[in-house]
Amino acid sequence: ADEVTLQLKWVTQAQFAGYYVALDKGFYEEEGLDVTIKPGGPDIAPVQVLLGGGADVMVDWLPSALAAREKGAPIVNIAQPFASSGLMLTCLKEHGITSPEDFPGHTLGTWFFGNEIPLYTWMGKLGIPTDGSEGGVTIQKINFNVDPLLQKQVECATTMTYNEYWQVIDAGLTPDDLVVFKYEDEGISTLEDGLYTTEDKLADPAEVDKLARFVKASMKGWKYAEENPDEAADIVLENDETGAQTEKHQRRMMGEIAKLTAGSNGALDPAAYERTVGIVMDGGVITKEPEGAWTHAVTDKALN
Amino acid sequence: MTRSILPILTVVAAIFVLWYGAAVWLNAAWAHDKAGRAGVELSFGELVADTWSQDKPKLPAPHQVAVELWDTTVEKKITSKRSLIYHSWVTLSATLLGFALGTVLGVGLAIGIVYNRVMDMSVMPWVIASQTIPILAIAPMIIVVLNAVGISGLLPKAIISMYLSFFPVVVGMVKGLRSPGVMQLDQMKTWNASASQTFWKLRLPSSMPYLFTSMKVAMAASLVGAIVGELPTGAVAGLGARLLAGSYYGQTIQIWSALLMAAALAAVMVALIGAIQRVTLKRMGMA
Amino acid sequence: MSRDRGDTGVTTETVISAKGLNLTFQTNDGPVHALRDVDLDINKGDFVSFIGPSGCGKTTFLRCMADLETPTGGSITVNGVSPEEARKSRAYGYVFQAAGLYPWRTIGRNVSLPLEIMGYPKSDIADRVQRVLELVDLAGFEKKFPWQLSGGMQQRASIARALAFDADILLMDEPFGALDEIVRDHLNEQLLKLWDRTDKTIAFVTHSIPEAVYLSTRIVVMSPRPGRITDVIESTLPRERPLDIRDTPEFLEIAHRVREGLRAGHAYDD
Amino acid sequence: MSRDRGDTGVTTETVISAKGLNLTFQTNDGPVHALRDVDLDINKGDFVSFIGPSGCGKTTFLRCMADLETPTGGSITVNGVSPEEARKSRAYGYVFQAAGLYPWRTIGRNVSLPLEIMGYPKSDIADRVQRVLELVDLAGFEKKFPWQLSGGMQQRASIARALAFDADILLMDEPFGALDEIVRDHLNEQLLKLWDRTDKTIAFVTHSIPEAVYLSTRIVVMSPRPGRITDVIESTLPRERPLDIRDTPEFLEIAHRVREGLRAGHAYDD
Amino acid sequence: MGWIVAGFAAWAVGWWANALLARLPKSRATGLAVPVIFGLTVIVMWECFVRGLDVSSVILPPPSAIAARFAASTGILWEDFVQTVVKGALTGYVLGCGAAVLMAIAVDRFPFLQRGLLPVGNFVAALPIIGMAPILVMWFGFDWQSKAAVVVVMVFFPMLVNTVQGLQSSDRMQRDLMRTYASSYWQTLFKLRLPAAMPFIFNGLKIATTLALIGAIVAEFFGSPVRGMGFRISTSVGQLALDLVWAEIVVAAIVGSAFYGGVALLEKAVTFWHPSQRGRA
Ligand SMILES: Nc1ncnc2c1ncn2[C@@H]1O[C@H](COP(=O)(O)OP(=O)(O)OP(=O)(O)O)[C@@H](O)[C@H]1O
Ligand SMILES: Nc1ncnc2c1ncn2[C@@H]1O[C@H](COP(=O)(O)OP(=O)(O)OP(=O)(O)O)[C@@H](O)[C@H]1O
Ligand SMILES: Cc1ncc(C[n+]2csc(CCO)c2C)c(N)n1
Ligand SMILES: [Mg+2]
Ligand SMILES: [Mg+2]
Repeated sequence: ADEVTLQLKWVTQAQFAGYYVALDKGFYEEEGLDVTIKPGGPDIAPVQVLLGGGADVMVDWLPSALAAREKGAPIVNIAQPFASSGLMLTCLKEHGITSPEDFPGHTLGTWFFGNEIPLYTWMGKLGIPTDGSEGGVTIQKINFNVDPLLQKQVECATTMTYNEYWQVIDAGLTPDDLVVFKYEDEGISTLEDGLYTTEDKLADPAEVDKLARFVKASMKGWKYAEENPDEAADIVLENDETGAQTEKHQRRMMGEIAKLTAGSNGALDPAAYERTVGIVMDGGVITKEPEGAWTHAVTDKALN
Repeated sequence: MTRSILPILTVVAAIFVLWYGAAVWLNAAWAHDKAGRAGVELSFGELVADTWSQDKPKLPAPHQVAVELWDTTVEKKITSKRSLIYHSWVTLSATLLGFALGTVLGVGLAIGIVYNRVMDMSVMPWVIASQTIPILAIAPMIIVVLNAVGISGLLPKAIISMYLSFFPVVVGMVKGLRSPGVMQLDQMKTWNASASQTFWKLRLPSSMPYLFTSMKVAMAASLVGAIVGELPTGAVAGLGARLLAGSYYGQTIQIWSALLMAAALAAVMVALIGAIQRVTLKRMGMA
Repeated sequence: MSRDRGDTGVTTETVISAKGLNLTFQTNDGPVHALRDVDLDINKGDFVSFIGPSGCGKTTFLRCMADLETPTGGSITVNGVSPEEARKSRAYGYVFQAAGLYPWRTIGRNVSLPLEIMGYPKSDIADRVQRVLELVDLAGFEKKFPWQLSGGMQQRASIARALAFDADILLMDEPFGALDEIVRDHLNEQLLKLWDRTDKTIAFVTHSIPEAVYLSTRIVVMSPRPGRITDVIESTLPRERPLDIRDTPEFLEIAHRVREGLRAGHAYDD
Repeated sequence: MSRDRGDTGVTTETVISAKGLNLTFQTNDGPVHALRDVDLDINKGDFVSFIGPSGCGKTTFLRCMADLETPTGGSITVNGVSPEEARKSRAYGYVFQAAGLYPWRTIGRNVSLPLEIMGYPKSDIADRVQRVLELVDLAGFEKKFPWQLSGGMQQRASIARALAFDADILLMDEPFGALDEIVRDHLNEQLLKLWDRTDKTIAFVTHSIPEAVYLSTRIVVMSPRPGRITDVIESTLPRERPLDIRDTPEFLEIAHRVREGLRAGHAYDD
Repeated sequence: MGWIVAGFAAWAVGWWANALLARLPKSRATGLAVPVIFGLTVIVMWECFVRGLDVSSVILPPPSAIAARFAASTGILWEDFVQTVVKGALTGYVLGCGAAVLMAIAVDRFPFLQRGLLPVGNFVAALPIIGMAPILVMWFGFDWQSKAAVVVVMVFFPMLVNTVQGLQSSDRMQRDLMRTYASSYWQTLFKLRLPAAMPFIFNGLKIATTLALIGAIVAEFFGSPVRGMGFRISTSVGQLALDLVWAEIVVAAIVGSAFYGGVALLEKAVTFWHPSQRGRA
């Protein structure tokens, strides 16, 4: 069988259920693939792993992939299982923030590592300075959890609909205590988890064929997961080597993830791509229109 | 040994008292918040009870950690991914390998520095510089590069572990190997002892106190290295992965239990070195 | 000038030869001139004692012979070659002024150390250690650590260590300083016997005038700061020396000369 | 038994009193019986010398007096109290067998160390350091570090250190071992003068029979393993002792007695 | 290919030059030149191999790119330096080393503590920094205070172990001498035990210099204001701005070496009497 290694952007969780389902249900095997899934983490830049030869395909967000491409990394989007964005900013109501106009003078926490790009873009659009000057917001780099919000070190924090938001709820707060701003609703959503590979792989027809089979099986996994969320969550749990995930949390996460993958057959939506590029360029993260950052070559092959 | 029991218990008891107190202090804000939202007043008793039993406390109470430790060690099969013993073993194996590599490298470099002029003059500044590179920043790169050349599993972690642990050994051993007095070196000279004889019969024995002290520090450092090395391997298994996963989900109790486990590992290892030190120095008539 | 060995008629060879030797130490408050213009020849089989006030440079001179100190002027040869080459060929045994035993080795293993280093066979080592420890009256203390011995016992262990191997030249820096008179007499006799038997060349630092006179074929008197040789006294005593030779007028006469030479180097007027 | 001081008629008080003293060291290969049943009284103003073969327990006995070793049997008092209390009241100065100077202090500051500890005023300290360094002939070496001095000079510095402060009791363990005869004579005289002037009580270990006889009011002869006192010899020499008293028959007679006592403790048959 | 050959050539030249220099009598100039040549050789080889093997700059940038970035970003680098080194690392170093020495003295003074506190203290100090850092950031906030706290925790153990060992390192006779003076505990401490402990204490201080720097940087990975070396490194890796990452690492290396060198100079001045320093002027 052909070997394929997939580098995830984050630790094993329902966010990546489709791949684990495809593996567990033998979808990859059916396509003649031997797939290895490498979990990620806060200190892993999947691009480095990809370029270093440690993986054939990686999961990444489009903004950071574009930034990497402009830095000279020859990476290309070959599929986009996530149709919509799960990114949002969550504030405690008690701080008196009800709309984006209320941000000035407050402290916003965000993850960095590429995840700050949408926030900076948004602030830029709102015309709110982030450099600590008068009438601006203070931005803090926070670790990948919601403690700073709960402990009031920040007043708003970046969260995902499927993960951190529920951690806030689990901590004992009710949706009434919170104000959330979904990037999707603010019209500044960017494309999240997509599949990427390198240019030279795409130049080789044999590789393209292999990738097509991979994407095909993965999408089959995603659709299976959407239909059987609880089973998918259990498969994820089985594959979690840290033994740290809980069933309750993963099942709920799978439910939210299903909303984001719904409506994608795996092929990148060029309109959503253009929107993302626009937002990222407005944010100043990239300076020139990217070229060849995506292809339908693989999905065309996979979906027919 | 038995003489130590009472003092240790006293100190531990003192720590527990402080700990419980700190738990009340640090977790009170959240308890008040919660009560505020529910619209109730907390009596002191209720406050204490709440701060010692929160799900995601800022500082978990000792018994919460103890329960978690019990659940994840005794109650789970050691082959289970939820067993802390399994994760400890994963980390420990990398630690021990890294420590062994680090000690060998450290002693080797120290010997080079003491015996070779070129090395003495050129290596030390760069060894020092190497230690100022934040390992967490380059650990992923190391892992990636090693992965690319086909090395994965235990070794990359052990290498990061070695990277942190060789330094205390170099510093200590350079000093230790240079600690023999002028007269002792002169004696060796009069017997026209070869460099290796001077090393085995004089420099090495005189450096023993330094070696053991350095090894204790190195052991603690290698454990840190192994944990650091676990983070960019994708948080797969090991105490580092537990810490990380605990941190993403705000599971402070899980973090603390992994932390205490790691500390216990380090303490046991350091104590082991201490025991070897006592026996060796006693046999050498130096204790 | 050299003493003829009774059995041979030929002039004996020079073993150690210093010419215009100078040595200056650089210290934090200025240079210290430890040796000035020292000339001396020591012949094979000689027993030369060095005597002089404390700090006059005796140890320094011995260290120069042993290649432990590099002279800042003049030249010195040992067996016709540089001290370094002589050292490399393991030409001498050195007894330091302080015992300098290794605290992590037992007495037995301290004594065997140079033998191990010089690669003596195992069985031979045990024999030799036994023999020299008996010589210095320390049999039975092999297993003790140095700090479990008295000062004098440590000093004797260090003498044993230097005698354990076969060096042609013995450099001894106040080896008997910490010993009582009886042991000292005993060891003096043993040393003379050893010297007579093995034809070693011995350079010996001491503070005891009778000891110097009793042991030596020549006595070198030094004066302090900067250390110079002020007198070289040839002994007229016979080679065979029972202990009571020390009461003979000849002995007392030599001792008197040494004492005079020594006193000249001191500033006390008593 | 005690020596009457010329000026007073009263019996003098006992300063150090040992009764049935025993000391056994536990070592890796069995116990070592270092002192057995030692009885001795030392009176105020006495100058007591200890002489005996190497390893017989002289140092150990001195260490017991100084509360550096705890006897395993019997009792010892100093100034009527336990050695510990005496030590705490800074009753004595101790000169160790090895110099034991601190390598990080200059000679001057090594000598001033006990004075600093005992809280002498600053100006006084400088004076005293100067005076004792002159006494041992080391003036001018204040600024040197110990490793820059010869063995004998280090030993003298350590003597100076013990003399710098006013202790009533001086415990000296072979203080003059590493010194040449002239310096030794000089220091012997100085020590006697000091003793005469200050009425100190001195316990003095030496290996030199003439030195013991010249200095002491009493000579204690010890024998080895287990260390016992075999003889206590009262000196009949006058308090006033010029150096040439050493040639008087009386002196030689005492020296002879000591030598006989000493020889009895040795196993050599020569 | 040419680049790779050039890399090996640089190595050969560097080695030859150093071997030559090391044979010259030791002086300030050679003492400086040898490590510099060594370093230059490494850098030239790095440049040659990165170019020769065509390594992607998102994996390892060549030194020339790092230098260019360094020159272009001095403002940022300085700001980060002040935040991380001056505020975080130095404060933590002083507090941590000070606390460890005091603790070591206490432990040494009271056998009760020695038997009770030392094992427990060892245990607490062995808590791995990676786990402690998020917790300390949680307790002490995002700014430099939490970084200093991490440094304190990090340098404490090596300092404690070394100081305790050092305080026990005076020899028998030296201690006996103090006893005969009925020297008080404090006098013995200040006049004998601490001076005798200095070689060990400096051992600890030297190891702690690099630990302090690593600690302050690593702690910033777990939450920080938007400046600081650790912040910059972690965010730039995410942005694949590896040239900036390496520029920060260069700053860390220079600062760390200077810090270590300063402590080593101090050591030389304080422990000049120790055999390891003597004769190596
Ligand atoms: N710390 C110790 N442990 C074990 N044995 C010891 C210790 N110190 C001394 N001894 C033993 O006690 C005996 C007496 O030693 P001590 O040092 O008192 O002798 P000494 O009379 O001073 O000899 P010297 O004249 O050689 O200095 C010796 O046999 C020695 O081996
Ligand atoms: N390493 C050194 N550095 C500086 N000066 C030194 C050093 N070694 C010795 N000296 C000085 O050199 C002089 C001669 O010292 P040396 O040790 O040779 O004397 P010595 O004759 O052996 O005296 P002693 O009989 O006291 O042992 C002394 O004044 C001493 O201070
Ligand atoms: C390297 C890296 N780490 C974290 C995120 C942000 N993020 C995306 S999904 C997820 C899991 C929890 O919701 C997190 C934290 C990222 N984009 N890249
Ligand atoms: Mg000498
Ligand atoms: Mg003694």
